[in-house]
Amino acid sequence: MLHTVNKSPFQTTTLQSCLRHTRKGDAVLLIEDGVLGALKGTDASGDIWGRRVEVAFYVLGPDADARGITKERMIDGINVIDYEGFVDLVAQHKTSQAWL
Amino acid sequence: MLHTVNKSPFQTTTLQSCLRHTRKGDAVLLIEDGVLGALKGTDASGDIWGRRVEVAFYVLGPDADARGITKERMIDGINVIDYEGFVDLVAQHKTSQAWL
Amino acid sequence: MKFSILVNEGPYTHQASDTALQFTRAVLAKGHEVMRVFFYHDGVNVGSRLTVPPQDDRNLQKSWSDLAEEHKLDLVVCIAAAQRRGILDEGEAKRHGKGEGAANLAPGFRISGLGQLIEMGIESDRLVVFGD
Amino acid sequence: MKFSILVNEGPYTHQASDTALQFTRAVLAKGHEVMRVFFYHDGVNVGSRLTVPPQDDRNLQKSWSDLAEEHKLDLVVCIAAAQRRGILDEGEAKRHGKGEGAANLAPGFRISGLGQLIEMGIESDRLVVFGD
Amino acid sequence: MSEAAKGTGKKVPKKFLYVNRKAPYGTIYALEALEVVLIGAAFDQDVSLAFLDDGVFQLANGQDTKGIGMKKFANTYRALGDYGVTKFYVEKESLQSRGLTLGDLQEITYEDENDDFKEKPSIILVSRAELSEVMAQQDVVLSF
Amino acid sequence: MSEAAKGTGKKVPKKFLYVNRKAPYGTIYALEALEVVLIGAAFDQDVSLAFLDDGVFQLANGQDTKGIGMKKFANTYRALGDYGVTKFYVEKESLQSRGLTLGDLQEITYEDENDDFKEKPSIILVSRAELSEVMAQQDVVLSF
Repeated sequence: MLHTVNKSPFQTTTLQSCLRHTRKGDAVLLIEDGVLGALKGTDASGDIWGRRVEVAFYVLGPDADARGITKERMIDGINVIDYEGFVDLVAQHKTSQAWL
Repeated sequence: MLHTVNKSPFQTTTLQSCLRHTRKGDAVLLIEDGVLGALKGTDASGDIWGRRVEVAFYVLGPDADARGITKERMIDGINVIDYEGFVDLVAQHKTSQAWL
Repeated sequence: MKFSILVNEGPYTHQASDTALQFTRAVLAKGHEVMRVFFYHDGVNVGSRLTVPPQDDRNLQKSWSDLAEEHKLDLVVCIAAAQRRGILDEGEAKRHGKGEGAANLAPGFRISGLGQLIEMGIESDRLVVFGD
Repeated sequence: MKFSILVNEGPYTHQASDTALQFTRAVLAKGHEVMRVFFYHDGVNVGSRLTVPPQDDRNLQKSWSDLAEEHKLDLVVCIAAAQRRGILDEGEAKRHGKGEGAANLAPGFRISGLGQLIEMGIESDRLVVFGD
Repeated sequence: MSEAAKGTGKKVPKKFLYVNRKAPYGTIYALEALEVVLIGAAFDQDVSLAFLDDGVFQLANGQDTKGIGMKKFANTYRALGDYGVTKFYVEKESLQSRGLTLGDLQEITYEDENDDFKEKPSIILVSRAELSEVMAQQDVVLSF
Repeated sequence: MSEAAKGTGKKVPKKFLYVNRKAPYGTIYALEALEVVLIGAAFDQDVSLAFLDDGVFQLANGQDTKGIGMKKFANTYRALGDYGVTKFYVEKESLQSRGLTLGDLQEITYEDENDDFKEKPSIILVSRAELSEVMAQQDVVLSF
């Protein structure tokens, strides 16, 4: 399953709820304001760090760029992809679930 | 100062942020989905309970009714008002701040 | 007391324009003055005359238009926000070449600039914001 | 692979319709098929031909209409959601007595029922949702 | 599954999940999601509903919307059984966080045509782990 | 204050606070709030901006919006000094929660016409308690 999250983890509980419903082998893609969740050293970063072994994490690069979030400032191990990479991720997983 | 909060405390951090910026003598009015914050015995109710001495809490009754939240299920000491009571609250405070 | 109201969200999707309507009615019922209601962001969509809500549902545009007529309310839709979202009065529709009859601003609303919002802040005793 | 896309928010206010547009372009660039794009909730507002965004900003309606023309995309606006929000094609505008020229549905979009959304789920290999 | 369907030329129903995570009335998502479920019921797919996070408030007892001037649509959930929509997965942890129990929700039932039309509960109380498992089994997940 | 103004027939400027709590680009609120600030600057009121919660990201350095096809408006904050908007209250706790420091924000300055047009910083780093105090002093609070 591919999960997409488009909300800031500082503003809403959406990322948290998503992560609690991920299973081993799932992928989580952060898009739009959701990319704020990729920042390391924040009040929210522990949630992603805690799931990094079981779940693969991706960030939509154009959204990270827009918000001034460079790769170096992201939690280690998060993969940065572009829109075509997003399409590939969707293709690779039978189902996508948008956490809105 | 009158603060209004229209978001669920389970979904967003808006109520929390509002409460951290309230000062002694302020009033907080919960409206729309914000009325969910009035429920007692929830993961969020401690925040309001912790501020009840310094801050006066109000709930917009019609919004609570719509969501099936009766007075008995609310945190003790929260006042239930109607739209005219909302107007009075605004009139009583020099400034209103909507936490959106 | 002189009240002003800012509505930041469109009809039906968010409750903001419902709450603002009930609040405005209560302000009037209490004998206060309503200087102006300003519609910003998606709030401009409240002023579309083309909405056709289900028959068993409320009609927000009509409720606002009726209230405005009854109480001589000044309902102002922000021009910049309205252009972005496709709410145009006759002058705007013509200016942008949208064709005869294309104007969709509802009766009782007028389109104007953000200065009208600042004025509300300056001249009202109370300004109340409804949004998301 | 056959993709379908659901857009739940209106233009400019939320990024959803931007992201959906970029995603749809990428789907096509990768050689996949796009069965349909369905606009629901405030997403129906993407299909308004009356929007006039600032000249230095993107034009989302036009971008979608252009993409639809270039790739023969099926852009469907939900009829129930559209009526609530004042997006009407010619038939709807006439049926509801909105006057000559009032239809505001943009080129390349058509109005239809929610069954079209369910069909997307049934017949596509992948359905991706963009919203708020 | 779609591969199998292609092979036989016969369409196997897909598993559709409607995810409800938002409270009613403050926004329209709950109502318009319900409208999709109603239309979708006519398509003979394998439909489930999930209620988690604030979505559990959609099923709350005692809603009275007269004061806010909006239409109450909570009763419509009870009619879904007649359209073959009978699986309402409600997450236990979401109820607990909100101080709710099953008793705070409407009773929703359906008549089981495979069991002498006995009246059975539509609401299935599940743990978060169980709900994640339900989500993982779907072909199509619609969230609003 | 408005009483005093009435008494003298002269209008005393009101204290306007624009509250920014949302991140840019994901929603339009930050941009359209900025448009109000720009127009408001012409009215000779006493204007302050507050940046707290995700609003601090509006001022973040290094924004590049080419990839998302949206207009970058971060530079406009730097122009506000020329319009007399010189008080940007940024909340320390909001930065800290997000792993940010003042160095991660754009430099925003104004020329102080009361002090020989010296260039001074517009950003005022405040604690949550100090920001609450600023909020309490306002006549009009606009949030979007």
